Amino acid sequence: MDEQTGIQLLKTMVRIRLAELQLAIMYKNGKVFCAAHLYEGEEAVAAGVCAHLRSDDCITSTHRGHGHCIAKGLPMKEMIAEVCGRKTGCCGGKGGTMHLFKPGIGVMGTVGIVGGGIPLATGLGLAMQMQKTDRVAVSFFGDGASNNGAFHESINLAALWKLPVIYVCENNMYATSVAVWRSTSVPDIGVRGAAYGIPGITVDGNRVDEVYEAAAEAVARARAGHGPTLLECKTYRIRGHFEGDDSLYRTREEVAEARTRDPIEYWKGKLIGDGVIAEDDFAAISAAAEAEVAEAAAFAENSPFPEPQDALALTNQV
Amino acid sequence: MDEQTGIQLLKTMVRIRLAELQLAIMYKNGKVFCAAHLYEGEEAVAAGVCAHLRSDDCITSTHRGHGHCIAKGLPMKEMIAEVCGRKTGCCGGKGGTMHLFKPGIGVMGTVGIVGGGIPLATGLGLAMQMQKTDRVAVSFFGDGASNNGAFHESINLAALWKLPVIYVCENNMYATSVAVWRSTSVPDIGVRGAAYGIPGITVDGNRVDEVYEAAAEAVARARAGHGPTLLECKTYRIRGHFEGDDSLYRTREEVAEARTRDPIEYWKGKLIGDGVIAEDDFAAISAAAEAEVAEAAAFAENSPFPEPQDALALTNQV
Amino acid sequence: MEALREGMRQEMERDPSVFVMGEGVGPHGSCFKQTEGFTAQFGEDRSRDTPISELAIAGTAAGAALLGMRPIADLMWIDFSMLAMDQICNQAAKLRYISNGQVNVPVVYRMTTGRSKSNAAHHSGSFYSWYINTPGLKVVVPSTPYDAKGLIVSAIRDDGPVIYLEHKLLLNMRGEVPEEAYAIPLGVADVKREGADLTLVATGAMVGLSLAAAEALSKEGVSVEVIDPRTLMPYDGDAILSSVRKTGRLLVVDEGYRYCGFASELIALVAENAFEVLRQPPRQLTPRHTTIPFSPPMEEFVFPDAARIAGEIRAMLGITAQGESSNG
Amino acid sequence: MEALREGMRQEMERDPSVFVMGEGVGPHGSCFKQTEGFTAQFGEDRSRDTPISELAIAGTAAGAALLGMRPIADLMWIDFSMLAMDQICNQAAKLRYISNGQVNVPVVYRMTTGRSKSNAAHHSGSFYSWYINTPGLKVVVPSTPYDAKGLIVSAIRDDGPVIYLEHKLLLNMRGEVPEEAYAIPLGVADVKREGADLTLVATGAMVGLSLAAAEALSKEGVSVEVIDPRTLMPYDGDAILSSVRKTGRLLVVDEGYRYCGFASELIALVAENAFEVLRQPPRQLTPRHTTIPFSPPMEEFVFPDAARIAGEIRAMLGITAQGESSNG
Ligand SMILES: Cc1ncc(C[n+]2csc(CCOP(=O)(O)OP(=O)(O)O)c2C)c(N)n1
Ligand SMILES: Cc1ncc(C[n+]2csc(CCOP(=O)(O)OP(=O)(O)O)c2C)c(N)n1
Ligand SMILES: [Mg+2]
Ligand SMILES: [Mg+2]
Repeated sequence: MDEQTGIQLLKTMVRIRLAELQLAIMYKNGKVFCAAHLYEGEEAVAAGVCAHLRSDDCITSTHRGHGHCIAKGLPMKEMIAEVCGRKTGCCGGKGGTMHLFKPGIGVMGTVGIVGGGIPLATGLGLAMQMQKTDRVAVSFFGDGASNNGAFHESINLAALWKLPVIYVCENNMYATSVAVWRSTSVPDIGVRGAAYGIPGITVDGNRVDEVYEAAAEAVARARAGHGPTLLECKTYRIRGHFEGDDSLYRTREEVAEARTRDPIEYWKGKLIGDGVIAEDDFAAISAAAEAEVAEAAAFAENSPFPEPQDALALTNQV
Repeated sequence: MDEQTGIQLLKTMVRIRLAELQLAIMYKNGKVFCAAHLYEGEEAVAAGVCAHLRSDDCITSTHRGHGHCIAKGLPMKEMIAEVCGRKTGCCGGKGGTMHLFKPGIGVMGTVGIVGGGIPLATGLGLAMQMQKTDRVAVSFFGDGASNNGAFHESINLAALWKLPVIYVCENNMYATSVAVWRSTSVPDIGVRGAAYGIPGITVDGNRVDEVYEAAAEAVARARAGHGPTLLECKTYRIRGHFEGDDSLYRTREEVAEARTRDPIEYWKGKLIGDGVIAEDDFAAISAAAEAEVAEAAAFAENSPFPEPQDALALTNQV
Repeated sequence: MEALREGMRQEMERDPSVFVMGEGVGPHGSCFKQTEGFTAQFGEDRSRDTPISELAIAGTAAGAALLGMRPIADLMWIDFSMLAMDQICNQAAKLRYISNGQVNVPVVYRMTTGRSKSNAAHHSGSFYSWYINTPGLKVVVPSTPYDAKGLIVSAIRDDGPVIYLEHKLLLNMRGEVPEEAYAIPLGVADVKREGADLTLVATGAMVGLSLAAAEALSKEGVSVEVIDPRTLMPYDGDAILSSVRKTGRLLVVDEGYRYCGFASELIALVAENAFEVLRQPPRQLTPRHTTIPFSPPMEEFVFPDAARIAGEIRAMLGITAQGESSNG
Repeated sequence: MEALREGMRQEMERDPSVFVMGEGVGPHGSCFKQTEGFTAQFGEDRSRDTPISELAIAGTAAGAALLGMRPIADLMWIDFSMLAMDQICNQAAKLRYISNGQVNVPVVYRMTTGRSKSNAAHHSGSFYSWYINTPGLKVVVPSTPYDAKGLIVSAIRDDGPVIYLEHKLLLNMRGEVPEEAYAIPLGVADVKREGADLTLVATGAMVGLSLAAAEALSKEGVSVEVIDPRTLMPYDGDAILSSVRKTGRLLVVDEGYRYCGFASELIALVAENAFEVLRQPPRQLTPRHTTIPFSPPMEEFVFPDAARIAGEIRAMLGITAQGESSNG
């Protein structure tokens, strides 16, 4: 990975982090009024994978999808406005935090149903293949989703048809209050690739360089027509399942320990250690991101809500 | 395996075979008037597995379930009468060929929905475990079913909870007209056990001794509380998917070749070669089975149909 | 069924983004040969066998539709589509709306519906009311070969998800079908027989039985109008209401169950919107409310037939005391 | 919700075969704390966290029920139950019938239903009409804490599968609840308010809104009878019909969609069976027929509220010209 890429990854992670922290504040002050599932501590996954994607590549994502969308290029204003239910949001307020779309840049939807985006991404890959392009599709989903039938059926299909899809399992150790060992019969979800005859790889999802390298290979494989890859990124869900979740099902110590493995700290340390950036550069990156977030939040807050009757546009029938 | 067991296995296979051939005739002459999915050539699986089961152990089965039911002890009369829609059938004519029940001896249902019996068997195992028994549950299903979400979700759950369930995948090379390589991304479905951290074993399902030995271990494991096993038995669907299926999607040569690996011929040859039985004994076994089948068929044909209004019994409401 | 096949074939010839996928649709040409010859003509790429993975079939088809493909996904029996409800009703149906119109979802979900002969509990479903209930879906069920072809063409050309139901008892029906492609607009009912005394709305296999009953009654001097909505969502309420305004009487015969079914829906429609013209209570005839039994005598008892339909009409018109009572 | 919890707890104390399973029902005590403390009291064996495997949860629960356990399976949101339809509607619902009564299936499927605040397209479902449509299932939805407890007790004791719906907006409702266990029989409606001019049938969260509307209208001299069926299948048709025989007018307010929904069902019931006593067309008020939007102004617009209910009643009674038009 070259230096510019390294810096870019850091920027993406910082932008995601600050956007999420902003949404946490807006949740507290009531500007965000819905269950919000934040991505703090998992930024390396979105950043490391999406760094390989062109704007005509596509992703599907989850209830915890803000980070993926930002990494894929969704303008922060449109995202925050949507989460705030404004007319200027990327779905005009119809979707909300769990339903973000921007097809022009390949954001083909975050999905509120766990596992629901996996078959859709498989279909995107099918279209890409049938249309004889070298585009790829990425499905982001959690450890919890890997126990759903949608995972099994989709990956089997993609493996059979050698579809250009990368299945990225973000194992953040929890599915709501349920620890991964309570729901998942294997310690490494990556081993499940073998059940479909495809590569199944497990990496440290808090190390963006590991994610980046593994994703490079998976994306190249897919573009070359060699089929799908299952990529498990082990990370940790720092915040509660949603804002307001009391997290009583785990200890403070466990969370504190996980914080010591912060992906941004890690990568910042690495880049500084390698002499790629200086502390100052990091401060500048943070400041730029902060400004972007502030602007986006202000844009959202100053945007109008939709009209009630807008609900009836696009009902498509009757 | 002792000699008696060997003979018992042969008897069971012959009984299944002759019952199925009888149903094929009854299909031709209109006594069986529904889509009938016959089990010819796969008898070693049912026989080898069920030989380890007590009558308080339970099975769930599939659309191709006659063989499993016979092996589990369902009286042939009650089975054939049910397939012929008679009041004397094991479900009084309400179920039919794809819905056979006899809970008293552990036949907890053949299921018309592919994969549908897998979660149910998992639940049977859960009850057995919670009730602190050493009973076990067996789910029979096909290669096709192994690509359904029900398979994945159920086995993951059983593995997590160490349920006493044996998942028996009958890989007969086809799911309707679809060859297994067109639907299943791995050559050996047994490898999928590793996706759940449980033993996954592949055996020659036309060799009843192999099935028997593998099932012995799986059942013992389950009874001892060590959890589930995935057991793939490779066999071949000699007949069409259902009676009347033209089988144009495969060559006659392929079927002829498969017939040379007939499980009954194999086991008969083995027992004779080992001096356990003589040709005469086999003739006697066949004759007994033939008599049983003839009696069962006559019973079925002489049994009354249900009354129309019987349809309304057990609707349970309104 | 040949009409359906021809409709699909012509659309596939016209538009390279149209393709079929499902269990056995490939070389074998589907369970009821609906896609026979497609692999030879269009290749395996556009005629795809799938695993028995209904959820993934439905979702993959929807996903491909998002990028401009026009998949026809065969789920075989409607019964099996229960495994795909999430991808059909939570995803495909909603994507256009929640994305604020940024995507279309031009997918057709084909499935057989209805009873056949002793198909029993897992192969006799008619629960299309679930699809009717779901905003974002269209639902069609043809009752003639002519309609089968015209409706599949419209379903394929539609930019939203369409549930296309094939009644198993009608797959071998014969009838006049033009050779060229033609589209029957979705949402338009067809008056299969004109009449003055009673409006009989029937769907799928019930249309033929209803026409037979109407024919029998015509000999008793009763004039029954038989309407086939063809599209069950969005259905042609105007056509039904104006017929009832003419006849003053409504009977709905449908193979879905009564409770929250399509027959109840139409009765509610008429009760709410044409109450004052009704000369007597509207009625429905639907299967008795039970899981479908296997054995013929019980199965026959559960489903409406031409005699029961005729009996119901006689009872409504007070023609004879014999009229059987409705189910329920 | 404490009432529900207490009902479950008392049944678990009474009968060792009762247990709960679902995503997060274990140590955490469920999404809305419905099973808080159960792990401590009953152990992890009887209070089981599960993976996100709705199909397997539903099927495993049904399978365990076949051997005499009485599982309460929590599917969280009704929306997620779309993934479990096959095991609920094809298996659990049918097992008793197809086995000719050789097995019972005493399982309760709990799930939240209805809107909350900006839960959007995948978390606002009310498609219980699908369950009502399915022979072999019972469906209950309480509207008060008293009913919540009495109905869960009956649901647990019932020998067939019961869908127990919890409305998200009612989870924090307070009300009188006896401490001891009591069972409200399934299939019995409750007259929540007596009245003479109009029968208003309402379900779930619509009951409270309807009572508010009735209260407002009582000041305008209108006497509205509010009936809560509580059990939606089998529903108490007699109670509804006798109320309509008294008032001559029917309005149904339900949170399910209109088309093939429960409101249409009741209108059909009354149109078919009490036509002659109806003084005017029956009416329904249901959500506008669209995927549920996220943003508050749109979401509010989609759902009935007390003002719209009152407006509908006024319009029916011709009290003022202001009456808003119904959805659709
Ligand atoms: C099919 C389905 N079941 C349950 C839920 C409720 N739910 C929302 S998020 C979640 C946990 C998801 O866990 P995971 O896949 O690991 O993603 P994470 O939240 O950890 O990012 C659950 C159970 C849902 N939305 N969809
Ligand atoms: C969920 C579902 N999908 C499709 C079908 C139609 N169907 C019946 S049997 C069958 C093939 C099953 O193949 P397999 O599991 O290998 O069993 P086999 O018939 O080979 O014994 C199919 C597709 C069904 N019954 N259920
Ligand atoms: Mg997780
Ligand atoms: Mg097979």
